[in-house]
Amino acid sequence: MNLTVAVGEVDRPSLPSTSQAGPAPKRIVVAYGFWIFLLSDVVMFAALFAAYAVLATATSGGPTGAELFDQVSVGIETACLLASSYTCGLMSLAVGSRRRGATYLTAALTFALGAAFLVFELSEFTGMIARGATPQRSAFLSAFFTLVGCHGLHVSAGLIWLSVMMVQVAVKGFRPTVERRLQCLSLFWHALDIIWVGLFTVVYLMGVRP
Amino acid sequence: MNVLGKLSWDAIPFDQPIVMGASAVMGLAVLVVLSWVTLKGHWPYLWREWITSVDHKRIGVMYFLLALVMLLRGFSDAIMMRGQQAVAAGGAQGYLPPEHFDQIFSAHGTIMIFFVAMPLVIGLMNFVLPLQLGVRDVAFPTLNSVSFWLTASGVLLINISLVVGEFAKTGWVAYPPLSELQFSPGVGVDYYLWALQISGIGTLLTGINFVTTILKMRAPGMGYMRMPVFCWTSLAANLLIVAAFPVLTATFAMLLLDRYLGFHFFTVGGQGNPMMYVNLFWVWGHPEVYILILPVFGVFSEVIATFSGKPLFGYRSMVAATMAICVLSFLVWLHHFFTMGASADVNGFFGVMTMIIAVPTGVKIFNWLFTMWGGRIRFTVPVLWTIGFMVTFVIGGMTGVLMAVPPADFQLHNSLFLVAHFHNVIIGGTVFGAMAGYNYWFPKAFGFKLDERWGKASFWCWLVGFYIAFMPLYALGLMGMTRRMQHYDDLNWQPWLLVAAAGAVVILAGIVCQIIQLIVSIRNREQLRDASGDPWNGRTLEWSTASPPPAWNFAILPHVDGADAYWALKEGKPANQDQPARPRKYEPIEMPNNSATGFVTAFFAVVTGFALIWHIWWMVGLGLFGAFVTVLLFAFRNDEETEVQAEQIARFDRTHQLELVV
Amino acid sequence: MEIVTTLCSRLRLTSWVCQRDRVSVIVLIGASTLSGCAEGVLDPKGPIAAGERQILFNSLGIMLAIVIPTILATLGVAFWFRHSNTRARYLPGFTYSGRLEMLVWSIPAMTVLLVGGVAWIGSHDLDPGKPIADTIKPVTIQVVSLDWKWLFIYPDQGIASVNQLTIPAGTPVSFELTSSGVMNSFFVPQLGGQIYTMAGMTTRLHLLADHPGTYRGLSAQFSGDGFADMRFNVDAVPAANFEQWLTATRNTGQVLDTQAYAELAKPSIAVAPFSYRNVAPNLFKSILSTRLQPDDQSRLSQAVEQRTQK
Amino acid sequence: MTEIRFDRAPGDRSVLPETEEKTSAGVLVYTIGLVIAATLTSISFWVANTSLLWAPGIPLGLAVLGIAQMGVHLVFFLHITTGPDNTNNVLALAFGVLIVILVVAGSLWIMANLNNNMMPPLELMDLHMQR
Ligand code: HEA
Ligand code: HEA
Ligand code: CUA
Ligand SMILES: [Cu+2]
Repeated sequence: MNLTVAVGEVDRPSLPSTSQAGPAPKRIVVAYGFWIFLLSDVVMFAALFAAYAVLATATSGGPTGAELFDQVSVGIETACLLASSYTCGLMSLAVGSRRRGATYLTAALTFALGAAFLVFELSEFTGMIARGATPQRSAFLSAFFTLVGCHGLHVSAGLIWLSVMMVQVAVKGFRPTVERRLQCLSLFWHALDIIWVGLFTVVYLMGVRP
Repeated sequence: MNVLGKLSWDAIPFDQPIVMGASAVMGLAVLVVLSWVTLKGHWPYLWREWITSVDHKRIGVMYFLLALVMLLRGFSDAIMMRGQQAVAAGGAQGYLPPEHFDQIFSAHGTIMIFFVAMPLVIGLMNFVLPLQLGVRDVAFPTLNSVSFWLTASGVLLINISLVVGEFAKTGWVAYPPLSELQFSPGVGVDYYLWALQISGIGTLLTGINFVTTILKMRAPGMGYMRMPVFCWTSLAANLLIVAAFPVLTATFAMLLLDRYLGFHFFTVGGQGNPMMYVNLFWVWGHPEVYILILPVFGVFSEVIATFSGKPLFGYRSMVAATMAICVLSFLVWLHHFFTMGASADVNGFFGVMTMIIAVPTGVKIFNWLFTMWGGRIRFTVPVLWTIGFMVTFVIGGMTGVLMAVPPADFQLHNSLFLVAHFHNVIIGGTVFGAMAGYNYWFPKAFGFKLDERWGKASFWCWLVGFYIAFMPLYALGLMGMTRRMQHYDDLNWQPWLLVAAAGAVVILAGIVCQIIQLIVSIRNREQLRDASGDPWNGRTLEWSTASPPPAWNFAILPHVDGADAYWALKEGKPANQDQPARPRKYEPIEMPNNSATGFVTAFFAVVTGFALIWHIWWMVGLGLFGAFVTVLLFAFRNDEETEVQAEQIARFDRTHQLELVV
Repeated sequence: MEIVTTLCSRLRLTSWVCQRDRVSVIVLIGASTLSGCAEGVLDPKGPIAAGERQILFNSLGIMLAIVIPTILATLGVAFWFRHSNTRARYLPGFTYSGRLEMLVWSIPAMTVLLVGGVAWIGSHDLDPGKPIADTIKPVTIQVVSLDWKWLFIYPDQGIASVNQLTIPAGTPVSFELTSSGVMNSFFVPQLGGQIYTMAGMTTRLHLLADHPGTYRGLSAQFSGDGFADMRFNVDAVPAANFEQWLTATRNTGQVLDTQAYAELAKPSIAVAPFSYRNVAPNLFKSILSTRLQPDDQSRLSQAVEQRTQK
Repeated sequence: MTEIRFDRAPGDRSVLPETEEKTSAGVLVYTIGLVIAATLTSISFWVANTSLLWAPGIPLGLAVLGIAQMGVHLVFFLHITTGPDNTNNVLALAFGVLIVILVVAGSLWIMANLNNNMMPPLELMDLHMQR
């Protein structure tokens, strides 16, 4: 489903196939490289997911997921992240049309939503730890904190990156390097959202079922 | 709280003469080199041309050098083990106490896999890929330098462990619970983990870089089915890096959390599950062995076609086989733990999947055979390595398949038969391939060939030495001798182990020949000089440019019309070399600037790693902060590229009249 | 020369060339340069080990049938098509042949089909968890790998021994195995394949010694400093002698209760074999439960101390 | 050879970002994506907490919903299409997904099998668990 048909119907056979076109422009090379990085990151999460799934019942007599997880706070976290993905998309549109003001605004929104997500996640963690559900308590909790925490770390990294990029936009303007980095950043942010979908489905929603 | 964390004078093993002696020798060597460089005033040159270089050719050479340095370490470990097992029979304890012996085999395995074999293949790919693809550099040159320096950081950490503290005593696989804090309270496992985490990031970045390079940066006209086979096998290997290394990173991260923060992933208590580590380790581990072998499959393909004087037989089959191995390698990992107690169905399934890999591998062997058929084979040094490989590797592969039969593996697992198998495929495959590639591409890198006589001598010593050193291990395995034995009581084993030790000495002779070959070749470089840029009558694009190639590789990007582009061109226009080159239009080329980012990042990586190992928390903070600032500075620098003037390019081209107009 | 002769006599090369089975004979001759003395899998003393050897040699035979020709062809082709051989025809255009491609894929595929079949059937037939079909009721033995010795508990007889395993010859033995801490691998090459021992988990293995004799047992999975000394002898004795041994054991030694076990579990190297006259019931189960306990910090630090002190 | 065409960069909405400045069309795409994703998320949360559905089927249902939502994100936020200029991106993605499936499914299968074969029986666990 291609909603935005970009280039009009070109007579394809007259063009050399894309695989023979020679070295691709920098923009494509950079984005593609980052794409590959994201895939590797997803594989890393896959390993953590596998570990979590194996250890999900290894509670060692400690609290279980059903006892710990709070659907409301997860719902809010999810909403924040989803909305931030949307504002991030708007940001790349703003960058595409070189509108500084819109870029700053959408970036700020994205940052705020991401930060809100982190605040909720942290308060969830501290709440659990206060109840004795520390990562040291059982293999299940180790796996839980690592998997969810790793996603949280990625989000934090994304926030730092976002701030740096806004400084770069301010200092350097929309030059090709900056645009390429912004493009990668938005890829990163959307990918984090996709991972979160897996996370709340597997950890929180499946995890509360007895 | 101690400012230096766990670090104190006790960490330095003054009481162990062997360790202290070895480190003293190493320290001395380093000191001599450093002061020589300083006295001769080579620092500016080194800094400008090598340390901060982002040129893929330079980085490739540095990877190779790194591997050679680590070879010395890995080989002295091997000799020590061979010596120990040759004498520690019956009641004898040998000269290495268990604490020391255990560190040696762990360090040997770790170093050989991560810091010899990996840098060898990555170095080759670095040097060759852009040249074969007909482009000016890899996709991300600065990142490439970061990758290299992170690998070097891992190397540095692992060597520091020799003097300060200890190395892991867990084997190169570091299975928990043995590698957990409870059973390995020392810093050894931490050295292992941090060295591999840091270099692992470097390797992952290399994988990303090369995948992007191969898929997005090819000379105009070079469609996928026109890429040289080395590029295909490298693509497969790097896809494996990208897909497998993150799993290792995650697994080690979990073990680190267990060790540092008391988590319970793999511990005995808290319902941790060590089997999960074993499982995940081999999810990475099996693809890893194909990361080591696939690139050299490419080397052999290039060598055999070139020296047979014909194109590779069954190109499409080769590509299909390569990609098949790439995917299948993710379906077999359980064969490393058939004896952990899975049911017959699971064992059977993974056994059969493992064997299926023998099919594409066999296809490769047969295609090389048919490439030689009808050829005019010149028995140069690379060809000798290739034939040595074909003969040796099929034996190693066969014993691999034998262990893929679960009931047979119940007997052979963790025996010296297994040790023989993997040295058989790694030495007979990866190392032989690296040697073939080294002899094959050396003239491209330095403009003169390597001496043939010493090269052949080295080959024969290696080949014979290999068989003497490792065939006895097959026998010992069948006799029930297991691996990692510091001593043993069965005197029947000793003769075989003596033979094996002798074999290692013959290999040593091979290495010595190799070093002599290098020295002799440098001495006689004027006689060995190759001015044509194409000493072997090659087929692929790297032979169409000067040796050594200019920083920009190709003044004008070649245009490719089919597979074996350069060969076809030479066939088509035999007189070309005599004709004055067609007037060429030169355009300025954008080249990436040198960058200290890699070196500086690596510096902070070492600081952070060392601080983490010794629990020096303030230093951890400092290191991380430094690395972060480095990245920021890099992000904000303004001049990323410089233009090489058309005039300069033209001047170079005029002095090296050889680039055929492709 | 002297070395060679001594070697040969040491290896008793002849002793195993006279095997029943044809395939093995061929393979053995091929492998005779590789393998020697009759100790490990080459000299099985029970049906499991014998089955494993047979599978090993059959698979090897199947593969050698293709690997040896491949090696010879490699050398032959390389030699014949050498540059200096003017009689060899130069065929630079010989780069593809559909028929050969077909052959090249199907030869290894057929081989793998065969060996794969062997592997699949073999792993079911010789599954370590599968009881040995026999009319005699098996003896159950519980195995615990400790730092760095082996504890063998005979739950039905109520005795235990360390670094010494005595079993009745001709009776199947059903092992239940676990570990007190790190992984090990229980391995008696002449009786059959190995199986890992892991804390908090039970693995299973079934072995049978056909004839009385003493066989080497060891750990095949590296477990730390004392690993090389984790050896034990397996004495397979006639059934009558086994009863005698039981009686004798019941009359000597200590009682293995929780306290004695804690003492035994402390790391030690090269422990001479000894036995316990009585074993606390459910000891094996309580050893198994370590995994379920949340880590007790004091227990942990104690273990660390012991490991470092050693 | 007049014009050279390249693959599209991952995340790009078109090959030539400069020529296509229809921001409104872009906003529309993101908005549609947001609406669908939000709907799917809500359904997931509902499914997990309702008692109207057949319980054993719920994990499966959640998995399907999750996968669907990932697809929606890929299409609407990351602009992955089946167009010929996207082949390389999709191939890379497919390889990644394949590996993820192999690793996760393989590990779960292996670990379930191992655990099955050698975990102590349940009564024992109860015996020693300090509840
Ligand atoms: C790349 C992998 C590699 C290589 C090359 C080697 C090479 C050698 N290994 Fe290695 N070995 C391992 C990987 C490797 N090993 C691993 C993974 C283990 C398991 C560790 C564990 O138990 O945890 C092991 C274990 C191991 C043991 C322990 C066996 C036991 O457990 O009881 C022994 C015993 O002697 C041994 C011996 C040797 C010897 C004699 C060589 C030498 O014959 C070979 C000498 C090789 C070199 C010196 C390096 C190669 C040289 C080059 C690449 C030169 C390139 C030069 C130019 C181009 C100029 N090895
Ligand atoms: C370069 C590295 C490399 C390569 C290429 C291979 C290749 C193979 N390996 Fe090996 N392996 C290792 C490195 C490697 N291995 C290491 C390091 C370990 C041990 C790690 C440790 O425990 O420390 C190991 C361990 C190992 C085990 C685990 C044993 C155990 O722990 O008990 C097994 C079991 O199946 C195995 C099998 C195979 C197979 C089937 C292949 C196949 O890919 C081989 C295919 C090739 C051929 C078969 C030959 C050519 C084919 C023909 C001529 C066609 C016709 C032939 C037939 C159809 C049979 N390997
Ligand atoms: Cu091993 Cu459960
Ligand atoms: Cu493997």
